[in-house]
Amino acid sequence: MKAGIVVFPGTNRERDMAQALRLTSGVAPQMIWHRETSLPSLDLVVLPGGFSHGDYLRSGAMAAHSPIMAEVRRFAERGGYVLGVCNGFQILTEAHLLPGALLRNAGMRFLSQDCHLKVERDGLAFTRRWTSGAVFRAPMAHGDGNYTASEDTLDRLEGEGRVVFRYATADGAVLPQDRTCNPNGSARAIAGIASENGRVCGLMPHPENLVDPAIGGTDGAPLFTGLIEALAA
Amino acid sequence: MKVRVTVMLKEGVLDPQGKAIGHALGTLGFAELGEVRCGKVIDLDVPANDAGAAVTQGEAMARALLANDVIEDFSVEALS
Amino acid sequence: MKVRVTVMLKEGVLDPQGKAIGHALGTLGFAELGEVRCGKVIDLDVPANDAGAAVTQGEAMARALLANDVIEDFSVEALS
Amino acid sequence: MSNVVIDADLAARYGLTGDEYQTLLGIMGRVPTLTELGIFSVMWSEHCSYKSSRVHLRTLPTTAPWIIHGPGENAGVVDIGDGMAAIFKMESHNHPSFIEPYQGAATGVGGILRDVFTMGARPIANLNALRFGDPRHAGTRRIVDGVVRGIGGYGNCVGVPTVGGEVNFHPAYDGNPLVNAMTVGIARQDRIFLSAAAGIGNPVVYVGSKTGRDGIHGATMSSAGFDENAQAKRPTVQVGDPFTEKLLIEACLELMATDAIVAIQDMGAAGLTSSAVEMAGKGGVGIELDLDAVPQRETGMTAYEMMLSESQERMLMVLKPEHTEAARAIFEKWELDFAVVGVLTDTARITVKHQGRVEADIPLAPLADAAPVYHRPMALLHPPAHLGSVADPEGIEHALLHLLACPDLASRAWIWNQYDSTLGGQTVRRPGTADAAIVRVEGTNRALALTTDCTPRFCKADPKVGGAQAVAEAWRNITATGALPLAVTDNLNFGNPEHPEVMAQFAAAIAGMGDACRVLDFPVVSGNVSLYNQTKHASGMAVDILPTPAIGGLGVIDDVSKAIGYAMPESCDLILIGTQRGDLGQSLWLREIAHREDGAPPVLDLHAERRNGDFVRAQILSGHIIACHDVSDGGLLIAVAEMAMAGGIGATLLPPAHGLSLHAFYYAEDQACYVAATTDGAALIAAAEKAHVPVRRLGRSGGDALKLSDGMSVAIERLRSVNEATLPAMMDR
Ligand SMILES: Nc1ncnc2c1ncn2[C@@H]1O[C@H](COP(=O)(O)OP(=O)(O)O)[C@@H](O)[C@H]1O
Ligand SMILES: [Mg+2]
Repeated sequence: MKAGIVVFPGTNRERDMAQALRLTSGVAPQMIWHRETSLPSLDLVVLPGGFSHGDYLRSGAMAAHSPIMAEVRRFAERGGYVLGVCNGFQILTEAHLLPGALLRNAGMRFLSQDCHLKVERDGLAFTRRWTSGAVFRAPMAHGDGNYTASEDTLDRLEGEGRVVFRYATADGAVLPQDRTCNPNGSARAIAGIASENGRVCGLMPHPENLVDPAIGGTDGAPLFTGLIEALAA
Repeated sequence: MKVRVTVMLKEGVLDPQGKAIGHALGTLGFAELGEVRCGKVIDLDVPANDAGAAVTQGEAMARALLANDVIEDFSVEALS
Repeated sequence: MKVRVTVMLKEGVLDPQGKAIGHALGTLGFAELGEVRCGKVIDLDVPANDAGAAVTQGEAMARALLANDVIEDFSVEALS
Repeated sequence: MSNVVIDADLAARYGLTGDEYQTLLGIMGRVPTLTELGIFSVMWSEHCSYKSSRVHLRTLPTTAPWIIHGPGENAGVVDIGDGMAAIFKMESHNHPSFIEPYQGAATGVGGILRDVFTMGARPIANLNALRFGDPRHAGTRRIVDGVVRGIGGYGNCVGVPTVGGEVNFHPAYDGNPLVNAMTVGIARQDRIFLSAAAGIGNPVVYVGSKTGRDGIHGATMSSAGFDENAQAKRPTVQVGDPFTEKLLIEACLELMATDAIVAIQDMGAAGLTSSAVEMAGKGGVGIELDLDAVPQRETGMTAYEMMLSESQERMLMVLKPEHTEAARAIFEKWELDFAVVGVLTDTARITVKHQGRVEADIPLAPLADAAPVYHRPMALLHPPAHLGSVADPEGIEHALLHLLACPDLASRAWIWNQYDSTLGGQTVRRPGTADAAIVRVEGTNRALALTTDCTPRFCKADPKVGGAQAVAEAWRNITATGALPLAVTDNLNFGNPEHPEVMAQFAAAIAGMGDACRVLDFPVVSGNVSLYNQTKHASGMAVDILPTPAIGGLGVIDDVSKAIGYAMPESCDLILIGTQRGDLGQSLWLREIAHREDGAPPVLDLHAERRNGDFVRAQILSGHIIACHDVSDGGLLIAVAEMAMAGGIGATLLPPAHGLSLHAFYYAEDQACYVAATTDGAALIAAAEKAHVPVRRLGRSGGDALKLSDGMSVAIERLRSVNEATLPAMMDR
């Protein structure tokens, strides 16, 4: 699998993502500077976490206008796989590659803690290693992770099976009103969604930070091993 | 020419910041506040000769970057 | 009554947001922008009968919470 | 400002004494310009010259075979094996954090990061040692909120994980919180960059953010009367820009991979002045600056303002001339300012030009050599005697719940949950899981163990013991993970050094630190002194803070898989290593339960510390100890409770043996003690006896409650709920 990681000024989890991809696939991804105007030949484009342009104005807003994003859009339109994590998810929404927006966390504080994610939609390249209803642990680290969209959009996402991950308790209960279970207050406890064709996926928590038994565990690894499998096929 | 772009969350979009501010003002003893909404202002010095042209430029910038039309509305006014 | 409190960084205080926004607008092709300054607005619905009283309340809230007088200035206006 | 009369009176308003001004006149041979006066006043300020502290600091041990650079560089450099070095330092931002907690703390983090990456290291971890006022005091909540947000806001954005720290509350900090930030970075030993300038004719280059009128020496304020425009030029609070700092880190590291840099130094306190003076002074060369070339954010800045501005996110470098354009290209790629602002000369002077005029022309050697050094008078200290026995007014269970909820022992999760601790993908042990944070060195199997420690109540009672104890606790915390302690950085926070009592505390604390560092082979490689920390009361009375020599410790573990934490494992023997004396003097129990703050701090036997710790570390590395927690704040029972809460597994403890009352046994803060969990208690006890290490069987882990021989049984959930409620209740009500 040939993966590329887009680096914007202020991106800071590109090394984490590279490490996760390297560990799970055995191949180091390429780093792609945001001012590039073409993408190399790739199977997967990743927009990693961080504070692109300081997240000043709105998280991800300025990055969504970087030259490379026109290419990422074209790549997605041709059916390419795109994964956006944390700031990457914010950038995908700002670029309208995914619907909705990420507001300030409901409690107004940055949240750095483990959360549990329930897999709502299996069978995607991103989730093929799980079955629907599976729960896994992932660290979250963000100030603006409060997913919002119009009721229509939310209904459509649910109807089309595009809600990929939800915040949940360790045993899989989804309690949108409960701050210990849905810490940032996201609408319908949504943590991650996908595009219509299921090939563009964004989520707030960081599965890439849980892929190494020496660093806290491997709960996040299935996302990457699944992708590698899917893209090799 | 100076213009001010004001960006507010759309009506109906939950405003966590406004809510937190309302709560904090309540604990400080400011009672009976209605809804509190929080937004941004961006003051820009644009290369225009008259207020109309300046506002048009401000609007273009708001559409291009300063506001996210999924969740936000904006207004632009010429300053001084 | 509705009031709007506008809070801006004092002159001379570094405005990293404004700086980054100006830079981003430049790369989007909006040239020759002067300094860009970014601030916040808070719209409040206060229990007052006239504009004067509403503004006075807004000022009290700005002083108590909404503005940080070490680095920020504020202004208050009655809305509609 | 041309009509300003420069004389001893004005100099006094700039913080120079009459004698210091006379020395200045002697060096200059004429009346200085305003810019020159400003340069002298900042270079000879306490902050830059260490004039009150220097004679004492000199006594600290700073060398060991594994120390590559000790104090004197921007940060300390330690050999961690395989050609790699750890570079680290701690620095205070106390006064700015009182005025503007968010920005004060944020810029503190930014400043210490620059000290570390200026030497060529990629920052891999931040820690913070915080002291706040009484939680009931009106201003405390605002300060805690702003400081924690500021540290998180800067560190999270700049991309460095915040992995540890410490927090205390005490009324002595009501008007003067302490915000000490520590950064640790990693570099290759053959790519370490120093600050001594060299090469006459080499360009002096300014990079980073533009210069504004930020934080210009407070002296301008106190002497503002002479200028009718003073109001407009009032020094402004520094605002941190972590985004720009992130770019600066990446650009500097990219440039450092080439051969372009001769010397580099961050612009910290006293900005351009101190970086230029120190770089040239250390290299024994002259330097000429052309201020017209300095990137400026504001119009109409004077030479004085530019030389003294403390705008953040800036660096000064000396480059090899043939690399200048390649260097410029790197900084332009990262969208940062880059300007050649001067040149190295053979004059041994600093010459500052602005708009065609020479604004300053000072010989460098006398500026450094004649900097004042004070042997300030010291009072005789009278450390209190050890307490005798103290009656227990409340019983063990009540005290346990009370202590776990008290602000000094309550869970810090509310704080660390606002700090990104997993960023970087190398954090093996996060806050609240081990006595030291464990961060792997990327691409290796090796990890660093990091901690900050100080117990101000001990330091107040007996500064010498307190200074030694802070070092010992840092050493112990690293040891309790299995790592080998290598070196410390310090942040010496004290009151007004003109008070003989404070000066005596300072000297005694350093003496104690030095003793501990020597016995534990744990030298000081970097540090920072912050004096004049006082809470000013409305009455006008100023009360000095508790003496607070915060210690930042660094250790290394060669095989990261062997590092352990303190989460209680299931079905283990719990063994106490170390001697339980039961002296409650200055303990948290005494303060919180008996409402007394007296007696001597616990006995500190450094040789026992060393022996016990070396034993514990060996047993961890050989796999015999699988979880370990040192006994510190709150005493033995609190240590066991913290293990139980972290692991979600309870324990049943045996009665104390040797005639100690229950509360003395459980709540004395005895030093050199560890609670170790092992699957084979008998073997561990035998090994300890063989090594002449005091040891006793404490009990067994298991179940979901903490149970004592007197029948007490408290569910872990209960412990957790009282422990975790305090900070959220205080802060998010
Ligand atoms: N300001 C802080 N920032 C981050 N972590 C902190 C802070 N204060 C305390 N911690 C973490 O909380 C835990 C408990 O702190 P403390 O009780 O001081 O530890 P110890 O007594 O073992 O030295 C440690 O993991 C420490 O790193
Ligand atoms: Mg400890």
